[in-house]
Order: sequence, then C-alpha cells, then structure tokens
Amino acid sequence: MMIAEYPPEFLIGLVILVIGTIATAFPRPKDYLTRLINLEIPGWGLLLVMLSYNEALALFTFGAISVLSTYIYVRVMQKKAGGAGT
Amino acid sequence: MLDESFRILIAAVICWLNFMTVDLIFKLPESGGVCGATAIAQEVEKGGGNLNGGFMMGNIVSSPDASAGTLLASCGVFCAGLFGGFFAAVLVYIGNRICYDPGYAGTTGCITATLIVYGATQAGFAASDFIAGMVIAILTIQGISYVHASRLIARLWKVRCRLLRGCR
Amino acid sequence: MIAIYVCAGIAVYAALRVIFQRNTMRKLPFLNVVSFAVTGMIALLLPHPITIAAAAAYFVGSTLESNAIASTWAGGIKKDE
Amino acid sequence: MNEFVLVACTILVLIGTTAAMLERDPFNKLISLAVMISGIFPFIIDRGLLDVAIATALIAPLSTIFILMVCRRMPA
Repeated sequence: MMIAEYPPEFLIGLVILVIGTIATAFPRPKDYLTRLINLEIPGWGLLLVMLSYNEALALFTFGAISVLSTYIYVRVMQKKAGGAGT
Repeated sequence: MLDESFRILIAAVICWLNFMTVDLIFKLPESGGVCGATAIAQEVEKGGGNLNGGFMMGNIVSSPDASAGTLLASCGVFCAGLFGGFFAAVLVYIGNRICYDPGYAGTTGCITATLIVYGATQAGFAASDFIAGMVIAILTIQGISYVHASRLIARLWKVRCRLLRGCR
Repeated sequence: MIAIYVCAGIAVYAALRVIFQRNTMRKLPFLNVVSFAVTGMIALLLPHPITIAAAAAYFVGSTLESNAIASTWAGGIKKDE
Repeated sequence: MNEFVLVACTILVLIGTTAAMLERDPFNKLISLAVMISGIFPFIIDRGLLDVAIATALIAPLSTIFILMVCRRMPA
C-alpha cells in the first residue's frame, strides 16, 4: 500500500522522528536520563526512514553506532555523577 | 478438512496442555529463577494473586521456558519442516543460557512440541494454526487477569504436588 | 490467513493493556504477550528457513530486556530499603 | 503485508511513542520503548532484510541494558 507514492514506513518514520525530536528537546522531568531515553525514539524513527531505501549496510552501521553512542553517553553521565559527589 | 478458526482453537488447547504440563513437571512455580522473577511474583501477590502462580508468571517473563519453546517449535515447523523444529530447540537452549537459566524446561518443551506439531501437520492441521494457538494460549495465562491466572496455576501446582512427590 | 489476524489483534490488545496498567512490574507479563504475538507475526510474514533464526533472536532479545528491567527494578528497591 | 497487519503495527508504534513521551518513570519509559520496537520489527521483516532483523534484535537490548546502568545509579 502506497500513500502519495511513499511507502508507509517512510511516513511512520517521519512522524516518530518529529515526535521524538520534540520529546528530546523538551523532556518532562528535566534531567539527563530522561533526555537520553527520549533520544532513543528519533533513533528508531531514523532507522525506519532509512529502511524505506533498502540499504542493508546503512542499517547495520546505524544500529551499531547508535548503541555505541548510548554507551559513551552513559559513561559520561556516570563520570559526571561521580565527580559531582552524588 | 476442518474450518480454520476451529482448528486454531483446538491447537490452542493442545499448546496450553503441552506447555503447562512441561512447566509443572520442571517445577517452575516453586521458586523464582532470577531475582526479577521473584520481584514480579511479590508484586502479583501484593495485587491479590497467588505467590506460586506469580513465580511461574515471572519465570515465563524472564527466561524462555516451555511456552517459548512451543512457539518457536511451531515457527520452525512452519518455516523449515521437522529439521526447523530441532534447530529451534538449539536456539532456545542458547537463549536460556543467555538469560542465566539451566534451560531444561525450554529445550524439553521445544522437542515435545516439535513432535506434536509435526504429527498434527500429518493429520490435516497447518503449522500456522499452532502459532496462532500458542499466542492465544499465552494470552489466557499472562494477558487476561493476573489474579485469576495465578490462582489457576496455584491450583494446578497443588494437584501436581499430590500426584508427583518431590516438591516442598 | 486468520492466524496472522489473530496475532495482530492480540498484539494491539496487549499493548493497550501495557499502557493502561499503572504498576511497573505488572506491566511485564503484558509486554511478554506483545513479544509472543510479534514473534508469531514475524514467522507468518515471511516463510523462509532463516526466519526462524530472526524470530528466535527477537524473542531472546525481548526476554533479555524484560529480565534486565525486572532485575534492575528489584535491585534498586532492595538498595532503597 | 496486508492492510490489517500494517494498521496493527502502526498502532503499536504510535502507542509506544506516545507513551514513551508522556511517562515520567524511567522504567515505564523503557517498557513503552520496548512496545515501540516490537512494532518496528514486522516492517523490517516485510522488506525481506532478515540479516538486519537478526542484528537489530540482538543489538536493541544492549541499548536498554546500558541505559539501565544509569537507572541503578540514580533510583527514581
């Protein structure tokens, strides 16, 4: 089923991308953890958009880099929390 | 031969009996395998359910046991025939090892379910009926009401204790 | 063809139950139902021998995620007391 | 993929996204995120990219586990 010549996953991915970007920009409890969890939402939306172009290698790379960057953010947050004395 | 919705209901009953029997024989309602299963059981008991039923629900959630084995065996028979079912048993064993579980219940349930589903395929059922039937069977345990489901599991656990010795 | 409709309907029903259940630990059995239904949908959508590996990988991954959430929740409560 | 399954997966994804945006507890946010991810997988399978599906299914829990390392550090 095509809506306006775009495949459905492209449109759903764009919707998730917009919602997730708004949620990341204005997190409700305003701390780093909520921002990091909300950052996962546009990541999956971007994966869904990239899915509509049928590039397997791009999807592999994106998934791996997404998890690696999450790990780096987590280490940074732990180091920051340890340095602040909490 | 039969109508498809009727076949799905029969398959649901067969799957329910299979995974419940294997789970009860391998003593899943006795204790929580990991600390997450124990936490789920305590929350279920706090909400009005039974502790032993909660242990079994927590064990189903936190590691692939006989219900997952039944589902993956149906998927394997649907995709690749009898060999796919045994390959699914190997995958269930690996998944159990990942989740810090001994993995006897999952592997045994997967092998028995493979034989049952393959036999039913020869008798006129389709393997896709068993996939939908397993989804309905797990819905009756985990998805409708945790209070009634945990009490039902506790009653079956008492029957199993009376028939086969070996539990506390 | 009814089989995949059953799986899709049960997935949507269980997702609604996940959202409207307020207790964190009691959400996890409904999440497990969602993962069962999606595993069935994956196997029914594309009958190919490698699909069984994809279904098993998805199911084990989802179970591991639930396990990690439940264990961390239990550990966090124990540390609070 | 026919229309019924497509609509069901879209509902799963939208429910998960909305709930992950509106929840306040980190654990509830992660559970809603899991619902959203389960809605995404049938789209990957429907394209025929089985290798991507296997890799993504094994990688996605790692991300959750890494975030849970911080949740343990700061209990909600």
